[in-house]
Amino acid sequence: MNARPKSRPLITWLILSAITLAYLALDRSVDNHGTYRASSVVTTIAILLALVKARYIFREFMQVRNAPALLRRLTDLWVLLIGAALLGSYFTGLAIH
Amino acid sequence: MRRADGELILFWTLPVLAVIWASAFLLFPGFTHPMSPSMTAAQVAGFYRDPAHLSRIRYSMILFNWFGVGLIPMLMLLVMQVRRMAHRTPILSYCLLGCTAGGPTVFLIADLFWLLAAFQPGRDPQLTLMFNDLAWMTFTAVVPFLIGQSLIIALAIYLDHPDRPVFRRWVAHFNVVIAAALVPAAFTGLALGGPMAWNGLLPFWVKNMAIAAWIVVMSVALGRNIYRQRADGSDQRAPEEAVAA
Amino acid sequence: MSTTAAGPATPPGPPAGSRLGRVAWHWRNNPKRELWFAWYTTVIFYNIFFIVFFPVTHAQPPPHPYWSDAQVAYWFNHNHDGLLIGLAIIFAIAGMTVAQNALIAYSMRRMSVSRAFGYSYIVMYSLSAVPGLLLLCVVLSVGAMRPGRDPAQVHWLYDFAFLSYIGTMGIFLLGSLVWMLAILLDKNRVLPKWFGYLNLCNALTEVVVAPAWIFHQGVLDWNGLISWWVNMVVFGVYTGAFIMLLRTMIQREDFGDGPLPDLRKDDRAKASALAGTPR
Amino acid sequence: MTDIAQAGPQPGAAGRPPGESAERPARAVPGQPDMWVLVLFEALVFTAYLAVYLFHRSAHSELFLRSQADLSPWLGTLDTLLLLTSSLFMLRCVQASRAGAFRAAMSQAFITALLGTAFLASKITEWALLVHGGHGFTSNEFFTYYFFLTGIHLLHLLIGFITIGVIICQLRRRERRSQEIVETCATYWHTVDLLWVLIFSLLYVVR
Repeated sequence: MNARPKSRPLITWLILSAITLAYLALDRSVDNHGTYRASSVVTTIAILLALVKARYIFREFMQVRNAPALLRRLTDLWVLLIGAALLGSYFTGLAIH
Repeated sequence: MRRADGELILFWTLPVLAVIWASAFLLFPGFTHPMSPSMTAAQVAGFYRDPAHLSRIRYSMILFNWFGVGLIPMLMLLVMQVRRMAHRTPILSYCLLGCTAGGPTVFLIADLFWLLAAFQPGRDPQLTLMFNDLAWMTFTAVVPFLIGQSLIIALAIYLDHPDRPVFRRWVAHFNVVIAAALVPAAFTGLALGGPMAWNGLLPFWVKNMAIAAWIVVMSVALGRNIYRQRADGSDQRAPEEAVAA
Repeated sequence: MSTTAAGPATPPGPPAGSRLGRVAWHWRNNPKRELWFAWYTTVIFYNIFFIVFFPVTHAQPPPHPYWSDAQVAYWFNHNHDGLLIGLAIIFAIAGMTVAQNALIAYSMRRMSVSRAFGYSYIVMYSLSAVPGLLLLCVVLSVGAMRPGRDPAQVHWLYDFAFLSYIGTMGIFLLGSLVWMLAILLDKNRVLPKWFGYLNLCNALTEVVVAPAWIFHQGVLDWNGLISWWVNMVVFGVYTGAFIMLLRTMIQREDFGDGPLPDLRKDDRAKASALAGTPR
Repeated sequence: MTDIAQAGPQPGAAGRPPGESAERPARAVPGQPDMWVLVLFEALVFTAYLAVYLFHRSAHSELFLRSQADLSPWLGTLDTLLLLTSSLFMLRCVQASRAGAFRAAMSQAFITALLGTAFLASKITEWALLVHGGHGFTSNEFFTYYFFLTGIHLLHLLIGFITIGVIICQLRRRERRSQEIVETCATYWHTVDLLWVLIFSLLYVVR
């Protein structure tokens, strides 16, 4: 644990911040001069990026990386669960309406 | 070594309270001839509009409002008695404490609805009827804490040390009977007339007489205990003769 | 029946006779009879509560807040018997709730925290039962008892009942936080710390019900997906958890005032056989 | 849920003295394993809220998109960066405290609290701007969700300030510091961050 490079948290933070900023570009990609347009692609990517960030926060900030296997698997399962629930409800909603 | 004894003072508030409650009860015209749930809205409105009734309703309910929580000291003295029993845990006294906190609140809500109905007797009779219904239903049907406290006192006595009981066995049996007498009142919403209506035999006469009997009998039993405990040294429980079941 | 500590005071086990015989034996000899009484009362109460509120009165899941006067009046007439019988049962048995609160207060007494925690909990929950349960029962009974009442007034009673019951769920929030704080401060290991945190989760979902005072439809109204259904699931998990944890606590109880001993594996089977509790 | 609590080597119940960090088992749950019940449970509860939101969003996507345009993506991004940075400092605080550098840990904890306060201020500013612009809790379905989700999240943040307070108290008392409690509280703070990341992408970014 103590062997961990000092810069590791900083790198994590940089990656998470970069993803956050990438969201802004993602937004621009479909909007038509300030008018928002519905896009399943953007929604899906936004959810997936959020899941990536969530897993990063679990692994690095919450230090699950060094936790017993059970907790590591459990948090991974949770990320999948959250993803399935969010994408599932979004696409179910789309299909119904 | 005569010092002021707080428990005794609390205990002797009971007769005063009983007089106040009895007079408030008799003062309320809706109790002396209990109001039938089958009265029409016009009849109920007429009851509140009758000048002879109106002040009696207001003053009696104001009295109940002041003294509605007056029974709490007696219940707390009972909690103290339950604490003296040979139980492993204080859980039954906790139960009794819970009943003490809940019961009077319900009574005060009923009182509030009666006063509300009497405040503007000129209101739409339908509204007066509704307030009157709310008051009677709260007063009559909401007996859970009364049933609860009787059964808990009974259970506490049954689980007490059989050779040196704080209360004698018959007090427990008495409480079970009282609890049983209170149960029909919970079902009063089902009947607008007959013996199960809120002016009927079971929900009104039996229930209120049971409450009165409970207060009187438990006061006597409590008073005997308090005096006996003072006679033989306040903290010790004197061995009583074994009570035959 | 703690075989760990009751030791020589424990009389020989119950007779291997009928179930009734075992119950009678426990009634006379089980040193934890008061605790088991409170625990069984809690379990029985929740069972009756569920039966009365879901299938009998149809007050749960709650009907819609956006109904017209006529629809509300129809609902009362349609459920007339169920409401009056079910709520009468609640009036008769609601006193059982004090046993649950007393047992929870006892769990806090057993902890290494001030007695003030347990007493606070008892009084908080006794008072909360008035708007949180009894007013609902009174007002729904009044609404159901006179089928001919003016529909506008019936509607007022309907709003009163459900807002008092669901809108004020926040009153259970502070009690939950008191219990949480006691568990987290406790050094006697009476209840696991994760349950302390679960209390916080429960308290946080009680907050979510408050928008029921504002919305007539949607996910935040009084039978909305978020304010009622999510809240109910969380409350169900929470209640199930504490019922099982209190049961384990009673089994572990040694009537001392130090840390509560753990159940050993073989004790666990024995304890539940002795107590006759379902496994 | 008990399984999590029993997973892995149990850290000492009362926490270990500061010098012991080197003997920390190679694989351990940071803080009380019990806190993970809250983390995972709250994650599920929020997932339920967000799933309901996404489901209803597709029914009125026009309304949602129009209302969403009134949110400032810049403020949302700023909020996210503030919380991510606060998490970074919280992690540094935990590492410093584990290494026995309590003065450093203390200043990291204060910076975390400061960033949390900045998030709070930014959120309140955003609310004030929206209310000023005529968007309230009851204006339309989107803003109901917006104020509900950000509000309940803010409540979690306020509780997070209490946990930072607990951390600072632990770091201040010399004789009985508990690294375990510090890590438990830190886990809670990261949860606030985690939940915001989900809320941010679903309120500000999705289309």
